[in-house]
Amino acid sequence: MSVLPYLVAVWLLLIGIVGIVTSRHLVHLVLCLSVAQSSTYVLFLAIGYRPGGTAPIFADIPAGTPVVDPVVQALTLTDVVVEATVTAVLLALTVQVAKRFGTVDPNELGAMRG
Amino acid sequence: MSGRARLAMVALAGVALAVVLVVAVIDLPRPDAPPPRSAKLSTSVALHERHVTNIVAGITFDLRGLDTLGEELILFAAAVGVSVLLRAQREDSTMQDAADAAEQRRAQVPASARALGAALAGPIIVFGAYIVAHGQLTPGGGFQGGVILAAALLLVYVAGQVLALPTDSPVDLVEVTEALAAAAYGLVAVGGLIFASAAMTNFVALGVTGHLLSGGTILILEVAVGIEVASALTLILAELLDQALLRST
Amino acid sequence: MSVLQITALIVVALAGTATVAMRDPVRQAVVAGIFGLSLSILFFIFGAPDVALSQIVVATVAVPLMVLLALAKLGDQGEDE
Amino acid sequence: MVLAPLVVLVPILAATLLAAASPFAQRGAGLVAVAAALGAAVLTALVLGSSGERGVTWFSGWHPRGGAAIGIDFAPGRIGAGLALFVAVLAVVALIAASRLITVKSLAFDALVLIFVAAMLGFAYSGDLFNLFVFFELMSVTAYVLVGYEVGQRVSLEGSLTFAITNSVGSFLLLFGIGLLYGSSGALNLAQIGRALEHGPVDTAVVVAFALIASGLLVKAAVVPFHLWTADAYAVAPTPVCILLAGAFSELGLFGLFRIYWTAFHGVLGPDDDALRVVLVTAGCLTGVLGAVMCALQHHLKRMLAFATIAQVGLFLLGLALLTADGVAGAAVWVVGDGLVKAALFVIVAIVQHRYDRVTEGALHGRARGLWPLGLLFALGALTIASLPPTGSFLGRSLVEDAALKEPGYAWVPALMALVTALVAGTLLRAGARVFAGWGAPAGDDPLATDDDDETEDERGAPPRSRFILWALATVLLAAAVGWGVVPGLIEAAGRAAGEFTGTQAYAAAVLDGAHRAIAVPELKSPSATGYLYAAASVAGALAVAGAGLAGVGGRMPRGVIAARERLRGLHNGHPTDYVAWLAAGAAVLCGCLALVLQ
Repeated sequence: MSVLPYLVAVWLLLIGIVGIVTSRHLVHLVLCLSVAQSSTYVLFLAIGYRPGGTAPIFADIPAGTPVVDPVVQALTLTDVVVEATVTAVLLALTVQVAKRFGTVDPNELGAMRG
Repeated sequence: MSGRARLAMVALAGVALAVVLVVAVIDLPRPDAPPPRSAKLSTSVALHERHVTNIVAGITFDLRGLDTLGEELILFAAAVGVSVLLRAQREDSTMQDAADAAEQRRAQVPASARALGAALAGPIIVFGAYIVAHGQLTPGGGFQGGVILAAALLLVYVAGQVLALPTDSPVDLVEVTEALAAAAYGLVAVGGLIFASAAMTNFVALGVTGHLLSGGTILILEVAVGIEVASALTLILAELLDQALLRST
Repeated sequence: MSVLQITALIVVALAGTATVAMRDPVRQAVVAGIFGLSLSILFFIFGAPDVALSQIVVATVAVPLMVLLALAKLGDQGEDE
Repeated sequence: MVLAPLVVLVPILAATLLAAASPFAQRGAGLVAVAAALGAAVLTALVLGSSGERGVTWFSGWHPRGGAAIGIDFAPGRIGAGLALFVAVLAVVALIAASRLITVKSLAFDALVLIFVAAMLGFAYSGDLFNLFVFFELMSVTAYVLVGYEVGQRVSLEGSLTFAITNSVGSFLLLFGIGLLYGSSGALNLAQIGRALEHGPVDTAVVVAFALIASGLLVKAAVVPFHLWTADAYAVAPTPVCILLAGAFSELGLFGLFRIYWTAFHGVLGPDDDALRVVLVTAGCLTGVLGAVMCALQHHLKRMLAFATIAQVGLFLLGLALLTADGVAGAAVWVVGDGLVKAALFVIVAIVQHRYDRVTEGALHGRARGLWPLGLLFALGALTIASLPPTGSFLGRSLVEDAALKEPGYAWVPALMALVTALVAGTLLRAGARVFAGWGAPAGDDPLATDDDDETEDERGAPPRSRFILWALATVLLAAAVGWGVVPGLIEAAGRAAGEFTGTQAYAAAVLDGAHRAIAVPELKSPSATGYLYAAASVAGALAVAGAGLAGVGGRMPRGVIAARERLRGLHNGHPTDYVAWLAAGAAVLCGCLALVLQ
């Protein structure tokens, strides 16, 4: 069962990408992107997890207690913020596209092509 | 590409990727493997040499402080970017329309709701500030507290307390605050270069592990990040909100 | 691995799938919030309270607000797609 | 080494302070941005001067303990430091051009450009895998906004949105790869990863991690089939942003990939590098050929330059994919020479566009006769792309040719490169002859080309005094591109830098132990007779292509060719969903191929 977290991470990445490709609405597409990105959180935390390890906070546990890997948590924190900001920029672009060109369907984009 | 062709392609690619990725993750070390040496070192350095009890905060704001600087700048760039992307449009429609709509909206919000918003905002701000300031000790910190602060500010905004002011000045104020908070992080990094040996090195007394004023520059950075996150998110939400208000005219 | 962890993982996988499958953006925003919450519970269980707190504030405050405001902006256009 | 962190911090502080001042909108604050970029350029030059084997800086002073890193380091080496200097110089050029080209420029624009530049500089310096990702994201987010800066244009918004969606997916793949790599090696520092993997088995997790990291970075570098977003974004970005995007952004993707390869993966994948070489060289060929063909089909001048960029990226990839120090040296010289030419060409197109409000070949036909000196500059730029001796492009290309000829089985590479450059340069010459001289039949009707109503508002109607600076900029850039090829001692310096770049063990020793190890410096020769021969073939080919284009050969194609052409163009249809599907397919193929050949 110890591969389950990894499998969930792979699943979220793939289902997110499938969602993006089949999306018919830009807001839906943006949320699918965030699903795909959340796969990396699960992957990182699964890699850092140690059975029996506690959270790496020594406020109420003695020094030397086995803890889970704190480095991946710091990485995941950064990743969470990045996701929120990319979402913000994409939504702003979506709002502008919808306002100016009256479409939220990604398949109607492509004024310049070929 | 037609929808069906695209679906077929992504299905094929997905199956292939799934196989490869599953084989790859099965190869990864199992959780009973000993933790990496760098991780163990980071834990003991953060606890004993940086005097923080929340190891993640120690790593985020010191050992890997450069990542966090980058992260703050991503937030900063996104906030500036969102206002660049949305403002051009706001200038198209007259500001007066927006102000009128806001005024109208304010009138629609029942007085009791406004009072509730104002009453709730205070405690939420205190709570957010608490989370920001204790990041080096317990879970939480600048980012989490900053989002809570932004929510409180938005509550004030929606409750109609701020809309009585001229429309652009609060947004300008938030913009300036946001930029200065981002600058503060950079200045702390430069401070390390001036007052200590290397960029980002702590140059403030470390304090006693477990006390509120411990961790040296980490507390300063937590506060800078808290302000940065709160103002950046407020800015983003305010720009989107203005857009939403414009529609109702 | 405990039953709690396995359950949380399965809930996350299902909620993620539901987020993708939900085609109506307003409902999807709600489901995405639930997905985000389920992730934060998972992070708590996996010993990452800091990440869990971040995930809570992002998934329940920041992203839903942004999405709903954007959708309010898109108005009727979004509804009938 | 206190300088390297300042290189990143100076533009960051300038950007945040500019943004803080923006509500008060002081005039002349744009000069602050140029000054900050100049400051960064001077600092990068100092870093390059002092960067040798000991050029490693640890943030917060956390030096590694017992070979395990706890902090983040800047360890640019000469290649990274040189690339950073080049980026900073392009940033100065871009900001000067911006002050003349963008009339409704706000301080936010300057602030965003400075952040963008700081991110590129940090990316060139960083020696930590996750930190590379952070700078990569920072670069991307600012680039999305800068591409969409002219929100009034449909094409700008769409280009920006497509760019953002595809690159986000690319960055997830990159991050997933980083996760797998941390799982297998327990390290984030590149040197430490290299040491951890070195003696281990080539297991699937490592190979797939490499493939995912490569996919993520190749999206940025615009390599087939990850390139689809590129032309949509580059063709619509404001010209100053184009200078940075086409000159350095894509190239940084390649730099990142090969830096990661040489520091982290060479130890474990090195014994199988024949197989890896085949895969990467194939990608480079496809990119070069497809980019050149698509370039030849364009009538929109900026889109033409965007596809020219893609084609050149394919050729740089060819050089780097040889996985030898010789190839690295050649590509490094070539990237700089080519970036300077590209910048000059973008400036020239901007001058024309700004004067006549048009940007397609057909609409501009013969209109720019009055600007004939500019036409001569444009032709010189096109010929430089065809590697006219003694330009920097010629020197770089002949070094790559020599590197390819040294590898058994790659003797055909020089011919392919000559073909690609001839096609790209010939297309540019054709366009230049039509626009600046009115020669040949007018460009055929192109149903897919954007119409001329799509002119960029913000680049319209700048004050007349602006022109002198832009002309001067174009001239200086071209002179630099030509002069780059005759810089004394450049070949030796490039060889030493490349030897250092590919010296996996020496890098690890310098970063983790602070120790100095000798590196193997490749022996590079000045261009030989063969090099001149290939260059002559390229130039002749370019002239032939231009002549054929002007004579209207393109209009009388057999039906099958036309169908194939339309199919090819149809792939670049501007739908982000299609692009992501191609991206996923490309990643699957890359992962699958590498997993099969490297086991």
